[in-house]
Amino acid sequence: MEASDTIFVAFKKAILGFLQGFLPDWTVVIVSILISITAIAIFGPVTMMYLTWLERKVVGRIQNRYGPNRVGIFGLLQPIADGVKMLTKEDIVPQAADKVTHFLAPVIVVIPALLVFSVLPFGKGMAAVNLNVGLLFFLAISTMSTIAIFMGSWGSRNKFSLLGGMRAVAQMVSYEIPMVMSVVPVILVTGSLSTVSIVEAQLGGKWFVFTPWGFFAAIVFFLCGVAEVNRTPFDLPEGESEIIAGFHTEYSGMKFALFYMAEFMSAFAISGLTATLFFGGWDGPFLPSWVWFLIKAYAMIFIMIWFRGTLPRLRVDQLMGFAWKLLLPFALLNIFVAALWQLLPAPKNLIVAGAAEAVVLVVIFVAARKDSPQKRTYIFAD
Amino acid sequence: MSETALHSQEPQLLEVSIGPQHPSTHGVFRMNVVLDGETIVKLKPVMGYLHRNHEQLAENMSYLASMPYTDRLDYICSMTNNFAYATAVEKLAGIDVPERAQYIRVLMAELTRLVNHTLLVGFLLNDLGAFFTPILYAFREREKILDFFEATAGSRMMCNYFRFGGLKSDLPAGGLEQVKKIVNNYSRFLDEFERLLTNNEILRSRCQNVGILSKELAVSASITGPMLRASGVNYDIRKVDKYSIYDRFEFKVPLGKVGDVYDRYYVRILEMRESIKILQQILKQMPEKGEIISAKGAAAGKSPRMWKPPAGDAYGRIESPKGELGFYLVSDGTPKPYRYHVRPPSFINITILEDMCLGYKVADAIIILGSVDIVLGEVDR
Amino acid sequence: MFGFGVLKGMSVTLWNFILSYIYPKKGITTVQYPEKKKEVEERFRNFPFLVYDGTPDNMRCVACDICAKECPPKCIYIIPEKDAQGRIQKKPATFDIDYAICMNCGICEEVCPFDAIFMDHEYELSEYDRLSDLMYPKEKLLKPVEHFMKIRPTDCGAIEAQRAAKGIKGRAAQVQSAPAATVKPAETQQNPPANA
Amino acid sequence: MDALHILAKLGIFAAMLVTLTAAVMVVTLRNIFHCALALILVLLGVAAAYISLKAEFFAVIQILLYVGAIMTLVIFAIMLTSRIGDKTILQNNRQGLISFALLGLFNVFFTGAVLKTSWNLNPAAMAANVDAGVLGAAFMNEYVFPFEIISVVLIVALVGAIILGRADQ
Repeated sequence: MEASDTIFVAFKKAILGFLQGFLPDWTVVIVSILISITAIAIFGPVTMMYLTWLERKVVGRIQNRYGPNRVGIFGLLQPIADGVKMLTKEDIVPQAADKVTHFLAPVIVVIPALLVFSVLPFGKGMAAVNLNVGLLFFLAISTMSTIAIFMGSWGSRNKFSLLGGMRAVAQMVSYEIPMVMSVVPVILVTGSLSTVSIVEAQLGGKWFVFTPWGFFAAIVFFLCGVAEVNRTPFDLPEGESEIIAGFHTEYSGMKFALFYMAEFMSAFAISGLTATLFFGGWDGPFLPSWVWFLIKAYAMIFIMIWFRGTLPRLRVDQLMGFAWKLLLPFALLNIFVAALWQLLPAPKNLIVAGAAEAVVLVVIFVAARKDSPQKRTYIFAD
Repeated sequence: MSETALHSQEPQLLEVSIGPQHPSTHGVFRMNVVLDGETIVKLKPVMGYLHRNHEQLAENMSYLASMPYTDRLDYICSMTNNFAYATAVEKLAGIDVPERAQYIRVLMAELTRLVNHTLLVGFLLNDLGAFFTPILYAFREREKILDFFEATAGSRMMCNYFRFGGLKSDLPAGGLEQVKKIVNNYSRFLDEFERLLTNNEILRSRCQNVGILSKELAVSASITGPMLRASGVNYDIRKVDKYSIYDRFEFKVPLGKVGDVYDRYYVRILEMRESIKILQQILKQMPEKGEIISAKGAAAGKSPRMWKPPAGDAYGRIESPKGELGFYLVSDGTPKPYRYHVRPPSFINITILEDMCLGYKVADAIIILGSVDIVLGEVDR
Repeated sequence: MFGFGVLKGMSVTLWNFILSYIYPKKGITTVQYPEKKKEVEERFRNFPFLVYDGTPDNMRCVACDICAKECPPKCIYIIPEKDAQGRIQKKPATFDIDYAICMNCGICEEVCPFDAIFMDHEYELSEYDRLSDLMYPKEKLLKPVEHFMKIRPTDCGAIEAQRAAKGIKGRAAQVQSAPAATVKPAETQQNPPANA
Repeated sequence: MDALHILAKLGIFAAMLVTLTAAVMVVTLRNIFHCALALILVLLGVAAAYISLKAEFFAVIQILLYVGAIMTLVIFAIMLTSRIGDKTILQNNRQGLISFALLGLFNVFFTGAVLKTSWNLNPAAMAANVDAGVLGAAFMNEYVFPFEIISVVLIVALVGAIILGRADQ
């Protein structure tokens, strides 16, 4: 088990050892950085391609049909076919568009999506960079995609993308705060911002999701993550049925593929982070560590795709109301419960935290009852 | 950044044209919308992109020749279009319809109502953003009914099955068993559909109190069909006219209270359950044997070009799934109708789209249009 | 309360997802088209075809032009054959149906007094050029009675029984039994053939 | 190892160069939206400077607050002022000469002050106390009073914003 667990780390050490022989040592440091970068640069787009495939398969199966199965055995070559199609598609730039912003937007939208992978602990000792502010780094970089999306919508000078852009910025800004607030209990308990130490705090099955505050913090964080990534039921910025394709209406060919890639890579990153923060990252009994991380991340992705196959879309003001009136107060109250949990000794804290959490839930439900939709009655005349 | 920030002193009004090239306008239909931020200030529906000159064509052809064209009016429920046209011509020429043909006609009309309402709910959820799942469940059930239509009439959607005074042909050999199977597990499908949709909080919050249509406006704008009944007006032509043999079946007419998008959605689900009740009664009461077309009807069908109905005019109407579908025919004794006019429920229901959409958001306008249930073939004729 | 309706909805989709794996017959509705084809119902009507008994030249059609006149979109074009002396024969020289215009409504089949034209089941007819390729001449339209019997057994059986009862033999038998000039086949009394 | 240092130095100089050019672009570009983007680049450059001084926490806070929140609202403001986004306004005017003179004067004083003060730079001490935990503790212990005042000021600003926003409901 030990060997397979750190197979990649050993592989990297082997390369470095081999290079040690005839390269000056400062180049070896650069090579080791380069190896991690190439690993991420390959892992990112490949996950994106096979996430599109997985999404079409799962949504297909939800809708009683097969999903792509013509290209390759189970349609496994479909993402490659899509990639080639995207490359060969004509890249139309609207005549009235602001050329610079229109061109820069897809480029800048991919950078945060890739940067964010550097902080995720894929396995034991396999986090590309062990920043001691890793979690904050993740949250900060993911806000940059807001600006890129807005550049895309502003640059293409199209009314629908303008609407999409406005919605995207409003949504991202208002879901950033509950997301950060829902992460605070995790930092409070582990005492450090680094994702690697967060995972170490959960080793041995003591995952945060089993604690009363952790379960609800995970839900809030996941919902905010789905909103951050613009996926159903929060996919207003590209509401197909309302504003055609929102901010990427005027993009075609490879530029559209970049937007698409950024969306899927950040979806994987958010699921990876949820797994790290609440589901114990790469901690798991038998399988090697990185396999556990992938299982958990793909479980989260399955839930996101499941959302996409079922739920309709929220309206703009309901979206805001949901974030400000429900998620944010809930996350704040959750911090107190986590503090309570952290303060008391082991057996008592579960009971007290559980009770506190129940009180919090009741308070939130009662407060939200007013504007939550009521049941309807119908009369049967003849 | 709440909505109010967008109302700067001189509101920056955005003129947007939604459609005809738009993913959710149910065909080629355009809405010129003036937006203040996301709220709708003015909305002008633009139609006519699918105008095929149906009425002028019908005035240059024999009566039977325009029967296949009525399939293409509201291409989702072709059987009810034939039914309305056949009723109108029978009223014009005084042709009677035998017993078994009446039963099969009502059977086909109620099956088309199921198809239309299931599709409507599916398309409404599509506009709401549910990524094709409800619509594909709706298609899965619709296929079974369309297979039955293909077995009896010969084509899935363009049935051309009704003739003046009866039907083109009788049910095929295994026809009744196929209908029994469809009717028996349709209510199970409806329960699954309701479990997926009705109490869904997102659907509820998106559809409740959106696009409210008051009773007075509905009546004054001569709205008919489920839209009218969702606003609480008890007007169903099957009960008012008691045409064909609808008086032999006992079924209820569901009425809404508020008249918003949610009521229009749920009234249609309840109507589907009533249709299933009617279908079950038909299966019990239908006579085994019986001629399929009356003597006068057969004579009319022998050589349609020569058949001359007596001069005069007639207005035949039925309760199609979208509302009151009527055909007004004026005959001057020649084989070609002198005047042929269709009263399309979709066209009349869409006229008040602006009154329902004012003050709501762009996303609401799309689902209000979806809840009105228009089919452009019928709107533009 | 809040959230439970959504969860109930999601349980439906999850059930469909699992159903499609454990019980594909009910869970999957797709028919893999090119490999497996969904067999059409017996009364399915696609574009019309002309019927002949035995050899293609003794086709049932007598060029009476009723179907051409009755056809709503007017997609049938018939020119009757002329013999040496220029007299009209009871056979079409050219019989074109423009499949691009035909909407397979089946009216020609109903009004044809000579049971000569019926609706086919063939639906894979895509062509490259809409104008010339879809204009089917007589040769491409002619199909034997056996084909009609194969695709629509009950209808064909009923019609054959009717024809046998009325003693209408195929054209071949008619030609030998009566002089070619003025053949009065039994079935045309009720309406005189109003050929152009 | 010094090769690595040279490379690091080169990287820092490049980052600073980009920041400076972006700063100049902020004031010289014609399209105001492009100026906002250049400003974002400047702020990212400042974050790069923090990183080069091994203060990762500040760099991340800089990105999270400035680039993520403040610049987004600046862009929102640009977009909402009617029709300003796509107009290209000429940035320069005739007072170029006088401003250069004043600028020169200010620079003389500024570089003089910088050179005179003795910065007691010993990297060991600096790297030690920049960890987030230490900062948190400092907020809660020595500097708890200013911390509370700032939070009161922020609350007042928040309430003010809501009242202003709701004013024309």
